[in-house]
Amino acid sequence: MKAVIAIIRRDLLLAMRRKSEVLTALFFFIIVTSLFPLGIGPEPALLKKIAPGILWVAALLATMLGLSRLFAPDHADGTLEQMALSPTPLGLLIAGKITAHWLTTGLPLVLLAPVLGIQFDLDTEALGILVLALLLGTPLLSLIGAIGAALTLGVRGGGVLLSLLVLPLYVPTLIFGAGAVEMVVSGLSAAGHLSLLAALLAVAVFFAPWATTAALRIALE
Amino acid sequence: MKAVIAIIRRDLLLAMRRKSEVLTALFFFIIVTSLFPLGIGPEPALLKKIAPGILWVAALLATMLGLSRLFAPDHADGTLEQMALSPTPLGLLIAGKITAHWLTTGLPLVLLAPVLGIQFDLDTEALGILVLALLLGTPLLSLIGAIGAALTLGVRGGGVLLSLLVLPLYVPTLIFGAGAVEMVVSGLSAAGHLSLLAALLAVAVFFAPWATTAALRIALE
Amino acid sequence: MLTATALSCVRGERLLFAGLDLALKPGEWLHVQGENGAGKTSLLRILAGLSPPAAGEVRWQGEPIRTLAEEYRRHLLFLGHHGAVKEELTPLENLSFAAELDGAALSEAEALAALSRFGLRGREDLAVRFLSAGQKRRVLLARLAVRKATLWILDEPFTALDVKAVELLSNLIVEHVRGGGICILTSHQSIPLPNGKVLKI
Amino acid sequence: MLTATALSCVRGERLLFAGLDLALKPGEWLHVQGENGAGKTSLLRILAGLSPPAAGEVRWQGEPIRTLAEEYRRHLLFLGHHGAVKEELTPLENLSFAAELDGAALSEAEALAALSRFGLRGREDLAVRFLSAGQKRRVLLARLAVRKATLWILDEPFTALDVKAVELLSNLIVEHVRGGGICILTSHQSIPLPNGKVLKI
Amino acid sequence: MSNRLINWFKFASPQSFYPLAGKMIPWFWALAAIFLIVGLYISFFVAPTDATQGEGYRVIFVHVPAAWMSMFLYCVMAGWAGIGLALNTRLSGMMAQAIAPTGALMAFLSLWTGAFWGKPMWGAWWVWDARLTSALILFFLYIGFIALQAAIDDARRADKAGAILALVGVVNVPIIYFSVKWWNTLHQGASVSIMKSPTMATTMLWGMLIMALAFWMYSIAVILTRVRAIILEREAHTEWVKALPEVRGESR
Amino acid sequence: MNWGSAAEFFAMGGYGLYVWGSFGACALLMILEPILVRRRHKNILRILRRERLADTFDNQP
Ligand code: HEM
Ligand SMILES: Nc1ncnc2c1ncn2[C@@H]1O[C@H](COP(=O)(O)OP(=O)(O)OP(=O)(O)O)[C@@H](O)[C@H]1O
Ligand SMILES: Nc1ncnc2c1ncn2[C@@H]1O[C@H](COP(=O)(O)OP(=O)(O)OP(=O)(O)O)[C@@H](O)[C@H]1O
Ligand SMILES: [Mg+2]
Ligand SMILES: [Mg+2]
Repeated sequence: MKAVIAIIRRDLLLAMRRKSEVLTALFFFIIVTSLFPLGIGPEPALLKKIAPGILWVAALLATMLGLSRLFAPDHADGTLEQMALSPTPLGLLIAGKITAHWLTTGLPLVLLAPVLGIQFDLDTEALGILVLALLLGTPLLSLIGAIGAALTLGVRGGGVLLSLLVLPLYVPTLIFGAGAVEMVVSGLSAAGHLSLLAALLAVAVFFAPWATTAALRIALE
Repeated sequence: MKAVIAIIRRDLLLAMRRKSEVLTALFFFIIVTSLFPLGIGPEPALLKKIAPGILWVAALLATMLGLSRLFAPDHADGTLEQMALSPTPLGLLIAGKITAHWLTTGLPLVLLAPVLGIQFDLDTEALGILVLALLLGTPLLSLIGAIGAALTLGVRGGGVLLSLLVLPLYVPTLIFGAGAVEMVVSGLSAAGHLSLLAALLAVAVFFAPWATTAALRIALE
Repeated sequence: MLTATALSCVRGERLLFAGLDLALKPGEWLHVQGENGAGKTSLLRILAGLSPPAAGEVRWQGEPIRTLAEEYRRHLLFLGHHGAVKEELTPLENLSFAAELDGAALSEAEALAALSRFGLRGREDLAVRFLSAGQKRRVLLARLAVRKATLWILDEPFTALDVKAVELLSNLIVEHVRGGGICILTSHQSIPLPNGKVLKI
Repeated sequence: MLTATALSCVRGERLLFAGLDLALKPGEWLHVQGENGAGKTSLLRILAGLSPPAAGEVRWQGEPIRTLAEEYRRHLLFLGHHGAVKEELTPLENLSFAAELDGAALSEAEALAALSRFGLRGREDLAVRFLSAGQKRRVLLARLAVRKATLWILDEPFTALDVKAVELLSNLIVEHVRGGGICILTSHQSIPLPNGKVLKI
Repeated sequence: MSNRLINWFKFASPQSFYPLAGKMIPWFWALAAIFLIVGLYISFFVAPTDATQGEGYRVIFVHVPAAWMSMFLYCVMAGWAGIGLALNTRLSGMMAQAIAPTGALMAFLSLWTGAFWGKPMWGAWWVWDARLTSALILFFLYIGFIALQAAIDDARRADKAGAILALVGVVNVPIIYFSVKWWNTLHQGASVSIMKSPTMATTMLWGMLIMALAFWMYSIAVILTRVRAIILEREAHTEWVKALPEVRGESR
Repeated sequence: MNWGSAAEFFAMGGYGLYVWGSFGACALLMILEPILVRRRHKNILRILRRERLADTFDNQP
C-alpha cells in the first residue's frame, strides 16, 4: 500500500514538475471546443444543439492525448521494469498510476466543463448534469485508456495506434455521457443514462487494472 | 539537394517501416468524424450542416497528433545533431522533413476526405471543393505545425504543449478551409476563400522553414 | 542460492545459447562474459524473471522463480542498460522513489549520504537531465548502496564511470558478496575483484 | 589545424572550465580526460559547433568555425553519446542514410564491407532495435570507416564494445591519424594508442 | 553617434536597468493611483446614465482599457522579443517574460468584463463574434507563450524560443483577426454587433481614456517590478547582484 | 452626481451584479498581481541574502 501511495505521489510530483502538462490538457480541451464554432459557424441555436456532443468529444480527445505518456516514459527509462520487479503486486501499482492520471487530467476537465458550457449557452441544470456525467465518465476514460496505453507500449507508432484502439472503446461512454446532457437540454430525465455510466464505471474499476497489468507484462517480456 | 531527397526518402521509408503510423492517422480522422454523429445524434439535416466544420477539425487534429513525432525521434537518437553538422544547410533538410510529413499525413487525408464527405451527404461539387481546400490547407498545417514541433522539442510535457501552441495558429486555415466548403454548400462561390488559403500557403512556405530551423538550433544548443 | 538448469534462449530464429547451467551460493559472484551480441543481456533478463527462457528453469532457494514471484523479487535488485532514473526528477527524489517502490524505508539523511558517497554532492537538487552520462549512472549506484537485496544482477554496471567511481562500485560489490550476497554482472573490461566465477557465453 | 583559445563553458550557474587553450595539427590526436561531470562532453560539443562557448573561440585553419559553418562541417565527423541510429531501420539503411546526409557516395558493396568488418555480418537486414548494446555501437563505427572526414570528434567511442571491437576501433583511429587526420576523443579507460596528447579537465 | 549607442546599450544591460527601474516604479504607481481616482470618479459620478443601456454600460470603463492593453502589450512583448533575437541583449528576453503575465491578465479581464457586459446586453455570456473570438485566441497565444517559457529551464533558451513564438504570433494576430471577422460576417448578418458605436458622450470618452491611462501606468509599474525580480533570479551569481545594497542587507 | 443614496449606487439600476462583477474582478486581480510580484521579488532577495551568509561561512577557515 505504501508503494501505491508513493507511485501516486511521484506521478503527481512529476506532473507538477512538468507544470505545463496538466494545464495544457486543460487548454487543449478549451481550444478544441472553441475550434468547432470556428469550423461550423457562429449560429447560437445550432451551437447550443451540438454543445453536449462537442464538449464530450473534446473531453475524450483531451484525455486521450496524454494517454501515450501514461506508461511510455516509465518504460523507456526502465522504471516499469523496476515496478514489475517490486515486491508490491504490479496490479496495485498500476491502479495507483491510473488514479494519478485521472487526478491530473480527468478531474481538471470536470471542473472546467461548466465554463465552456456557458460559452455554448447551456442552462444551469444542463451544466449540473454535464459535470455529473463527466465525473462518472472521465475515470472510465482513464481506465479504458490505460488498457490501450499498455497494449501499444513500445509498439512502433504507438501514439496513433493507441487512439485507434481506444476510441472505439470510448464510444459507449461518449453516447451515455453526451446523451445524459442532451436529455436534460430537451427536458427529459438523465437518470437512466447516468446509472448506465455508473455501472460501466463499476465494471471498469475491477477489470481495467487487471487487463492493463497483463498487457504491461507482455510489453516487458 | 541530394541530401534533401535522401531525407525525404528516409522519412518515407521510416513511415513504411512503422506501417501503422500512416494508417492510424487516417483512422483517427475516420473515427473522429464518426464520433460526432454518435455524440450529436443522427439528424441528417443537422449533420450535413456541420459536416465541413467537423471534417476540417478532424483533419486538423489528425495532422496535429503526429506532429510531436516530427522531430522528437531524430532529436532523441542524435540524428538531428548530425543533420545540424551536415554540410547541407539545415533549413533545406528541415524543408525536406516537412515535405515528408505532409506526404505521409496530409496527402492521405486529402485522398480520404471525399469518402467521409459522402457519409455526411455532401454533393459532388462540395466534395470537389473539400478536396481542393484540403490540398491547399494540409501543407499549411504541416508547415505551421513544424514550428510548434521545433519549439517544444525536448521540452517537458512537449506533446500537449505543442497543441496549445499550434491550435490557435491553425485558426485561419480552419476558417478559410471550412468556409470554402460551406460556401459551396450554400450555393455561393468558394474562390475567395481558396485564394486566401493559397496566399497563406505561399507566405508559410517561405517563413515556416526558417522559423523552424531557428527553433531547432535553439533546442540543440 | 540461485540455480539455473538447461537454460536456452532464442531471439528471432537465432539460438543464443542452450543447455546453460548455473549455480551460485551466497558469497559468490559471477562475471558473465561474451562478445557483443552473445546473449549476456538476454541471460540476465531471464535470470531476473523479466523474460521467460525458451527452455530450462531458474530456481531460487530450490523454488522456481515463476511460482515465487513477489517473494523472489523482494530479494532481487536488477540494473539494466536503461537507468530507471526520471530525467525530470532530482537525484534525491529518484532515490527516495526507488526506495519506496522497493518497500524500504529511507530517511532523507541516508539518501543524501548515499548520494554524496557517489560524488553527487551539490547535485542533489538538479534535475537528472542536466547530469553528465557518468553522473546519471552514479545515481543508480547510490541505489545499490541503500537497497538491502540479496541477489544483485547488474548489466554493464561500469559503463560511463570514471576510475574513482569504478573503484567505489567494486568495493560495494566486494562488501555485498562478503556479507553473504550474490552478484551477477557483465562487463567488457576486466574487473578488479577477487575470486569470482566466470561464465563464457 | 584546429585551435581553440580561452574557451570557457558555463552550465546552469556552474563554471565547468575556463581559459582552455587547444591546438591540434594534422596527424595528432587528443585524449580528453576528466572525472564524471568534468565537462568533457560539453567541450566536445563546443568544438563541433553544436553549442556556443560562454567565452573564447574555436578556429579551423585559422577561420572561426561560426563563419565557416558548412565548410567546417564538411571536414567534421562527430559521434556523441547518442548514436543517431534509427531503431526501426536496418544497419545497412542506417549506414547509407548517414552517407547521403554527409553528401558522400557509398555503394551498397562498400557499406556491406564496412558492416561485416565490424562483425555485423548476418545482421545487415535486422532492425537495429533487435541488436545488442554493443552491436548498436558497431553500426556507428562502420560510419567512421566509410566517411572521409579530416577531424573526428568521438565522445566515449569505446563504451559497450567488446575486446575485439575495441581493437578494431583503435586500429581505425591510428590509420586515420597516420593519414594526416585529427582525432579528439574521451574515454575513461586507458586507450591502447601510441603518442597522443592528453588534456585534463 | 557612437557615444549615444554606448549609452543606449548601457541602459539595456540588466545591471544598470535594475536600479533605474527601482527608481521609476514609485512614480508609475503614483500616476496609476491618480489616474485611477480621477477615472473612477468620472466613471461613476460624472458620466451620465446611458439612454439605451442604463447603468450597465459602466462596464465600459474597465472593459475597453483592459481590451486595449491586452493587444498593446502583445505587440510590446513581441517587440522586445524581436530585439532580443536580433541583438542578443540580455534584458530584452527578461522584459518579454515580464510582460507576458500582465498581458494575459489583461486579456483575461477583457474576456471577463466583456462576458459580464454581454449577459445583460445580449442575454448571453458569450457569443461567437469576431472580436470576442479573436480576443479569446489572443488569450491562448499568451498562455502558450507563458507555458513554453515555463517548460524550458535554461533561461537563454527559453528567451529565444519564446521570441520565435511571439514573432510568429505577431504575424498571425492580424491574419487571425481578419479571418475571424470574415468568417463571422459571411455567415450571418450582424445580428449582434458590439462595435456599433453610438456617438459616445464626451464624458464617457474622457472617462474611458483616463481609465486606460490608469491601466497603462499600472501595467508599467507591475512589469517593472516583475522584471526586477527576474533580473535578480537570472543574474543571482554575478558580482554586481552580490554587491547590491539590498542583498548585502545594508538598506534594511 | 447620479446617485440618490448608497443603496442606489450599489444597485446600479439593476445592473449591480454585472457592473460590480466586472469592476470587482479587475480590482481583485489588479491587487493580487502586484502582491504576488512583490512576493517574488522579496523571495529572491531572501535567497540571495541567505547565499551571501553561506558564502561568509565558506570563507572562514
Ligand atoms: C481585444 C478584444 C476587445 C476589444 C478591443 C474590445 C473593445 C470594445 C469597445 C471599444 C467597446 C465599446 C464600443 C461600443 O460601445 O460600441 C466594446 C464594447 C463591448 N464589448 Fe468589447 N472588446 C473586446 C473584447 C470583448 C470580449 C471578449 C467581450 C465578451 C466576452 C466583449 C464584450 C463587449 C460588450 C458586451 C460590449 C458592449 C456592447 C454594446 O455596446 O452593445 N468585448 N468593446
Ligand atoms: N529478432 C531477432 N532476430 C535475430 N537475432 C536477434 C533478434 N533479436 C535479437 N537478436 C540477436 O540477439 C542478440 C541479443 O544479445 P544481447 O543483447 O543479449 O547481447 P549482449 O551479450 O548483451 O551484447 P552486448 O555486449 O553488446 O551488450 C544479438 O546478437 C541480436 O543480434
Ligand atoms: N543547469 C545546470 N546546473 C548546474 N550544473 C549543470 C547544469 N547542467 C549541467 N550541469 C553540470 O555540467 C556538467 C556537464 O558535464 P559533461 O556532460 O560535459 O560531463 P562529462 O565530462 O562528459 O562527464 P561524463 O564522463 O560523466 O560523461 C555536469 O557536471 C553537470 O552536473
Ligand atoms: Mg548487453
Ligand atoms: Mg560525457
